[in-house]
Amino acid sequence: MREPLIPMIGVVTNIRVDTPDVKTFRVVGLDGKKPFLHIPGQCAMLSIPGVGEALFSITSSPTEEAFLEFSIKKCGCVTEWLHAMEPGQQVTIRGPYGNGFPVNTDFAGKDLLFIAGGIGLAPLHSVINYCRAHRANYGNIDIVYGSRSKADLVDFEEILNVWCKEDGINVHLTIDNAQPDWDGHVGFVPNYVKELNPDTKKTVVMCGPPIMIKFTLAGLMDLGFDRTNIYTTMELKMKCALGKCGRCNIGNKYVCKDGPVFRFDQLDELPDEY
Amino acid sequence: MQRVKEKAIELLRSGEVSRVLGWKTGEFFYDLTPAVFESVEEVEKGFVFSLFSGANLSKYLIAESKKEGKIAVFLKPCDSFSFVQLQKEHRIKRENIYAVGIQCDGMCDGESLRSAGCEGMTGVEDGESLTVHTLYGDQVIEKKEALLGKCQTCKSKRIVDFDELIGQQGEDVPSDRFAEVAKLEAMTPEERFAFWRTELSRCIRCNACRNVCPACSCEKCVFDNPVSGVQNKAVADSFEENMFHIIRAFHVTARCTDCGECSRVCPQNIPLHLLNRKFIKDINELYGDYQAGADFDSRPPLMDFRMDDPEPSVIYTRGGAAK
Amino acid sequence: MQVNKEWTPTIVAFCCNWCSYAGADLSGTNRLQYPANVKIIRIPCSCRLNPMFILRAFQRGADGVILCGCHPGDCHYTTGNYYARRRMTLLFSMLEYLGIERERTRVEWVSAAEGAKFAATMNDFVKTVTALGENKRLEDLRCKE
Amino acid sequence: MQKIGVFVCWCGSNIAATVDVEAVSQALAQEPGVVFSTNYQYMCSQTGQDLIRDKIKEYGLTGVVVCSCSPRMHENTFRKTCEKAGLNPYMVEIANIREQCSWIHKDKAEATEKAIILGRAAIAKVQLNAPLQAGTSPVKKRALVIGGGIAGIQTALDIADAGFQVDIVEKKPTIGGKMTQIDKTFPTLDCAACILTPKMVDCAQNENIHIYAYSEVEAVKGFVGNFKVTIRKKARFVDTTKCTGCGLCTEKCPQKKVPNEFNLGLDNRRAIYIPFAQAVPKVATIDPDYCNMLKNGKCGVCAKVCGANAIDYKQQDELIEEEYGAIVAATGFNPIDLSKFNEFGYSQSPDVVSSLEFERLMNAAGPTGGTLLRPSDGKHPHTIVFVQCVGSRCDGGEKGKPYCSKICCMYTAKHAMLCREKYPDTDVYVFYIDVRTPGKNFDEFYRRAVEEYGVHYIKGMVGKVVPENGKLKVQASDLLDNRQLHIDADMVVLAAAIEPDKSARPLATMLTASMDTNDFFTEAHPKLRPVESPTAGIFLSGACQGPKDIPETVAQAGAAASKVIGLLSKDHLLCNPCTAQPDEMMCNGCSSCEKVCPYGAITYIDKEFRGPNRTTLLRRVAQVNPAVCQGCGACTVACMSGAMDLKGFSNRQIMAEVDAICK
Amino acid sequence: MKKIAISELNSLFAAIAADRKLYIPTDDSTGQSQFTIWEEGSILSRNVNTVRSAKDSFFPQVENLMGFKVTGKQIELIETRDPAESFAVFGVRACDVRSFDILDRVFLTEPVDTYYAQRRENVCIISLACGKPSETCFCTAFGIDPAEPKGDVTCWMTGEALYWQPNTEKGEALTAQLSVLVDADVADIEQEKAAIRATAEKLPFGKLDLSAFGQGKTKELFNRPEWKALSQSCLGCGTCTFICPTCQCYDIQEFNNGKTVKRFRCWDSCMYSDFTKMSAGQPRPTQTERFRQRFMHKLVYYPDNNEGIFACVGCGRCLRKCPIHMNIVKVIKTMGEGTK
Repeated sequence: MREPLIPMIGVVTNIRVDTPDVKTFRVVGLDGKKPFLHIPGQCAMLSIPGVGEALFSITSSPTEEAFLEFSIKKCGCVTEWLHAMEPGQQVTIRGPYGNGFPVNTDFAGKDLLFIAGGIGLAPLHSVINYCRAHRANYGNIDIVYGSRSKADLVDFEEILNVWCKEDGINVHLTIDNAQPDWDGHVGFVPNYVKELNPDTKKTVVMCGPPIMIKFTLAGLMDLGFDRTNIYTTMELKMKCALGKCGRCNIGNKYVCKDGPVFRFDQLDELPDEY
Repeated sequence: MQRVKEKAIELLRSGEVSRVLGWKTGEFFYDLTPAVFESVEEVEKGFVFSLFSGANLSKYLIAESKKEGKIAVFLKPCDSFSFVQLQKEHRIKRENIYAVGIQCDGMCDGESLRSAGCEGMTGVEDGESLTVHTLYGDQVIEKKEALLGKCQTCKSKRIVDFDELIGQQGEDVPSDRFAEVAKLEAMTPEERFAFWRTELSRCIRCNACRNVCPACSCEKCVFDNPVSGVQNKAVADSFEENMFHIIRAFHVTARCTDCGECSRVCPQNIPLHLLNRKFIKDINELYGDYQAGADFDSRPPLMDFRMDDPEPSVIYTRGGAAK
Repeated sequence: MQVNKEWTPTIVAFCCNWCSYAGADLSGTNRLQYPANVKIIRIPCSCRLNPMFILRAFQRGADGVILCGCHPGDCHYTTGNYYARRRMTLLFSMLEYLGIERERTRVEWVSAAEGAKFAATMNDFVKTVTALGENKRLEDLRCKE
Repeated sequence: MQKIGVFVCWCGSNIAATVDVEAVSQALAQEPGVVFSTNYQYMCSQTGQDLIRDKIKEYGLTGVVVCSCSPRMHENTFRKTCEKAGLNPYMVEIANIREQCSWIHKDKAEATEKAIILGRAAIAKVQLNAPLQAGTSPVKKRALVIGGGIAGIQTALDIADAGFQVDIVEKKPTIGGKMTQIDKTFPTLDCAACILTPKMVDCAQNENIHIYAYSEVEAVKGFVGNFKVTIRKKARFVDTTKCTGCGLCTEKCPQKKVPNEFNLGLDNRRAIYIPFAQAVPKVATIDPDYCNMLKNGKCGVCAKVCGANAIDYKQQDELIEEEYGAIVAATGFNPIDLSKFNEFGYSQSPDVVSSLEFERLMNAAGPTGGTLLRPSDGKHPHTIVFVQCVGSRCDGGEKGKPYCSKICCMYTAKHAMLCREKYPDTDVYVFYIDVRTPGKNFDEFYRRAVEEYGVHYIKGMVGKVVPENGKLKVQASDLLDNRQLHIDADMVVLAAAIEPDKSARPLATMLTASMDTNDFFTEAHPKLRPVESPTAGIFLSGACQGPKDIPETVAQAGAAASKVIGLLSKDHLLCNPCTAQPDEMMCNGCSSCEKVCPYGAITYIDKEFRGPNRTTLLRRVAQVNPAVCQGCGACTVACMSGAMDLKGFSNRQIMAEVDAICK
Repeated sequence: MKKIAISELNSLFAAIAADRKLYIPTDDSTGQSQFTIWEEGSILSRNVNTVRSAKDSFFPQVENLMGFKVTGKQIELIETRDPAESFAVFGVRACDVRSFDILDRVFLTEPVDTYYAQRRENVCIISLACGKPSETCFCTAFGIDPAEPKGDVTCWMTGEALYWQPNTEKGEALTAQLSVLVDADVADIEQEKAAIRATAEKLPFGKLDLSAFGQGKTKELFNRPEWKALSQSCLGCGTCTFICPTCQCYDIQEFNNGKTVKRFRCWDSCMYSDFTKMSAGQPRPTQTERFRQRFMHKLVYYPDNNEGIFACVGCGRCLRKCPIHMNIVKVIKTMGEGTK
């Protein structure tokens, strides 16, 4: 019997600097292959022994066959260490964890509206690229993405050079404050979403800081969206990621196992503790 | 004892205070819970001061005294030492507190009755001796046997600081509270080591001793702080057991009022007070008598020195049985 | 680099920067020998020594811990060693009370001029601790392998 | 995680002979965080420093470990090197593999292993180092000189000449010190008063100098550049602004039996007195121990005769608070108490005198008006025996001092010479252990005493002096001729050892300046910083640092002054960045830290914090004044929660070192 | 049904311990009982229950999960699992036996916790009917029969004999090894059972009304004002959690001794303030939320996910040991009254 708490060893083969505080880490197994298969929205536990273990959402699409990628913002002990390391460093990895997005069921055939703020693009990145890879299965894709400044836009190159250039994908970028080399939209994401006035039939996938989620959700409600059609992904303190250690328990759900992807109508059923 | 409840009602009714910190009735006769009462009705329904009001309420004042309005608190003599010590450390806002001192002849609790041999307890009659009703018949036990450990070696019946007194002011009483420490000191190091291993190995690191201790009221305890270097959640091995209790005792050195709550709440009956008392005894012997919480002005011995203090080597020569 | 040899104790010496560390330097300058298993940690003053550091050292495998500071009255910070003296006295007494060999801990006042005393102290302390053998009563098994 | 460079120094063969430096640099290269590791012959050399600088740039090092000599030696050197390369100087740690490794171990394998461990500890520490910025603090441009003897006077004059304000605190009613009591000075034999009193007058007249005579330092707070000193101006019971120093009161005072300390009790003065004619300030002082008016309210003569109306029996001690940038200790010396030396009969016969008493007996302003007379009978002495090293160079003796008092040989030669010159009919014997005359023109002076003046120098110790029939029977041994001598002397002069003034020890405590076991102030470095105390901003002048003659004292006084001037000429000082810092989130506000802080660097404020559920909490938290904190760390241990930590020696850093050593 | 004379208990224990570790409750120096490894001279405790619950047998307070050796950029995984060995626990009361079912539903659901599973497979549980229940006992409220505990073997103790009834294959296998046991009549213990049940009838909380709790009660109970008063004096210690037979929250921590890193798990308590604390924020900022979580989990969330089974077995340990005497019974009663 394989013990799920025992991780495998992975190697960080590539580290990309995305923004001043976000780096993207490419991880493969010791055999040089992708450590495991996953579905968009799922997470994995990465650790450096002696520093700590933490859960990160997998940024790369399942369609990427060679590796897993994680876009990680520097915000604590483990992430600081990750940011300081160099390619070739081994890490431990276990997963995939969580339910992931219903890309093949609920999302299928739908127009999708992705709303992300800051590092919140990381979990959506995986879904977006999955949908791009299975383009025929989905309708139009709208992406609203905002950040503090241009420099803080994660995956800016890919957005500009790949996503923006594809048919059926509309990317709407915004930054919080005007800056000289930015001719795009300026303003906060919730307001921008309202301005864009999207079709309420779209299925919404949202991720970002709690304050953004709160106001964007209110905006979407105002626009007439249905809570059963809005998805988000949650972040809580986790240790085992197996639904046993009790840490991420909210009501009768374990975020690590039953989430992290929730529809807002599901969240409404949970006690307000997140 | 009824007078205590009446005083609580009177204080609330007169508007002197907006809240009363006292003890609330439980499901049994012995399981009183510290509680804040906000109305006369609540007091009438649930307030009780009895033989089982052993819990030291002073620690709750750290948070409670910082809230709006004045709170009344009932302090037994030993509790009042903690109350004063916390004031010395600027942890409580005295102006928000109305302290009522109550005299005390020693307290019991369910566990102390159980170790006196009662099981299945359903009621008690307080008198010269205690008559305990149990599922298996009545049992009569001497009150002294049923007293909490801390009450058996009561150091003082003096209520150090109060706004009002119920009953008589008492005095420091002679106590042989260091007898147990001296007994240990008289052992050989091997015996002492064996004794403490037996005791400390039962520790489950539930932190009850720490969390109940009025002196252990740090904003963030070193044992909870990942950067402190000693943080640990579990008694992973014998070292951690020792470490936790040594550091804890050291951190309350000269601040511990010997209120005995640590030993009272320890689910494993570890005699933790023997660690604290060792420090108290050493301080008394090496630097002169000092009792934390006994006054407002004295300087804590660890924040003080004399040029002619004994050298640390004194412990090599004092021998096991320190005089 | 592992040198094959018999068991020797690991000794941690905390030395105050102003007197004892300088005293240790002087004993070096004068080429006074003491065993290599004494490793010195420089602290600004003996009063910087937190009891937790001593316990940490024992946890991590030290067999003896010694604190060296300025002579009482000579503290660079005037009063630091007076506080250290009380703290260490009480801590050592507590360790003793717990049945941990009292000889494993020591405080010695060594001035910047007492290079010879420093070396002599270390030689004596190493001898004492060697005689006691390995620290078994305050060890962390997780650190032994 | 730092990018660490490790630089192992050979120190020529000092390290390399007993430590395999290559093995050390290779082993340390394996440590986590180390991206570069090398060894070099002399890291402190320009080439070595360039190597460090280049590698910092090449590898983008964020931390540097130098395995070399003691940090007390070259820590600053390497810090500066790194600073020049753009690295914060506090990202450097030194592993002391010379004084604490290569020099004390003979076994190469053992020493190498230890060097690796010490290197590891430094690496572990530097991992947790944080860049530190030294703050600045302003400098109060005023100096305090404690002691108004020749040392204090010279220091004050030099500082004042440079344009800085300087105050002298002198506990006696007048400045001048010991030198006022001396008759002639060696080796030139010019009159002490003639060369000293002009300086005293200069002091009084210098606009930049303020003299607090008859005053003592009561308390010292603060730190270099910002000392706050409380001075107790003792009550003279005379209004110094009114007193003209006419001296009428000192003639009319009915209390005539007060031992005159200026003449060492060889004569008497009145209860109201001016110590000597050239006193500065020249004002009268009432001795409260003897004044009848002050003792029982029955007298008042002085008030009646005082034309200036200066007498004020109700005068109280006055406490003055003043701020200074620098403090000079110039507390001087005293001859030791000779009453313990029974063998020389000092207590038995008044004709056994100390050299300083002899000095007064020779002085024109002295009790005998300058004629050498025996105190016992006022007769002219014909045979005088000088005993050297009384209390000096005593090994482990309880009575004496272990050190050489340095000045005795020369002043004894002077006394002997003067005796023979003025009274050629006297026989003068000097008993000595060694004659030490290592000064300019000193030996010549001594030889003149022997050769020209015919003083009998005898190597040997006086065993006993017994008063008998008006004579002093001196038993002594002549070591060179190996015989016992018996001399019937009229007078015996004891060259008493000198010791620091008794006020120095409590003063040192106030100043947080260190002292040696003999209560002489310790200098910051015996060779390179002889006039500074290890405590910043405290300087040493004169005999309080060690026995000195006048020229040496004056030289040192000037040196101390120049150090003070250097300090005061700065507008700001860089502070020690290794100061305590509280984590407010963890602070209990319990005041434990404040209680152990020797500098009063910690204060408390009530501060608002965010509580749970959007509430705010007002909490008392500690604040450290980094300009005042000296970084001892006493507070860090007093702090239960660990909220107080010391920058540069943090809990985590020290534990990391412990871990690395015990690994 | 088998039996053995009380005076012969030692030989029974010796026989069981012949090929495995045997844990039995013994009294410690303070008169409380603890499960300890049986050795010659061990004396069976007569206390109703142990201070610590029997969950320690499968879910010890601290357990090494694995180790790592880090060299440069390389990580090497080190297996630290204890070898599987069979063991027996004697004297498990009915409540604790039930607690194993509750823990199983956590640890043995996919993905299976192999550390727990391994011990669970290797254990033989020998339960013991409660001769003399305490006033704090309320297992009957959860439908547990103190006179008929489950387990691989069930035992009853009368004045003279210990009766032994194997229930499972494991139990039968063990019984077969124990020649010291002699045959007994099932009827022999009926009287004992009846006596226990009669006492159980008298237990003050034996019929505790649990109707306010259970599946689907989250909305109803979560925001009730009583939580604040109930949690008011909670010290936030972990006593209740650690002595509770059903509490199973754990933390994963690492210990770095400078050579290897050991990753271990240890009990954790939702009562601790750092349980859910993240650098980004604290979803349960005060003790009220943390207190509520513990009881909601036992009485609502767990039943939600487990067909209405409560995660409390009425062992009464928290009733005895809570430093401030707050406990699940008070919560059940207060909330029950509040929802009426």
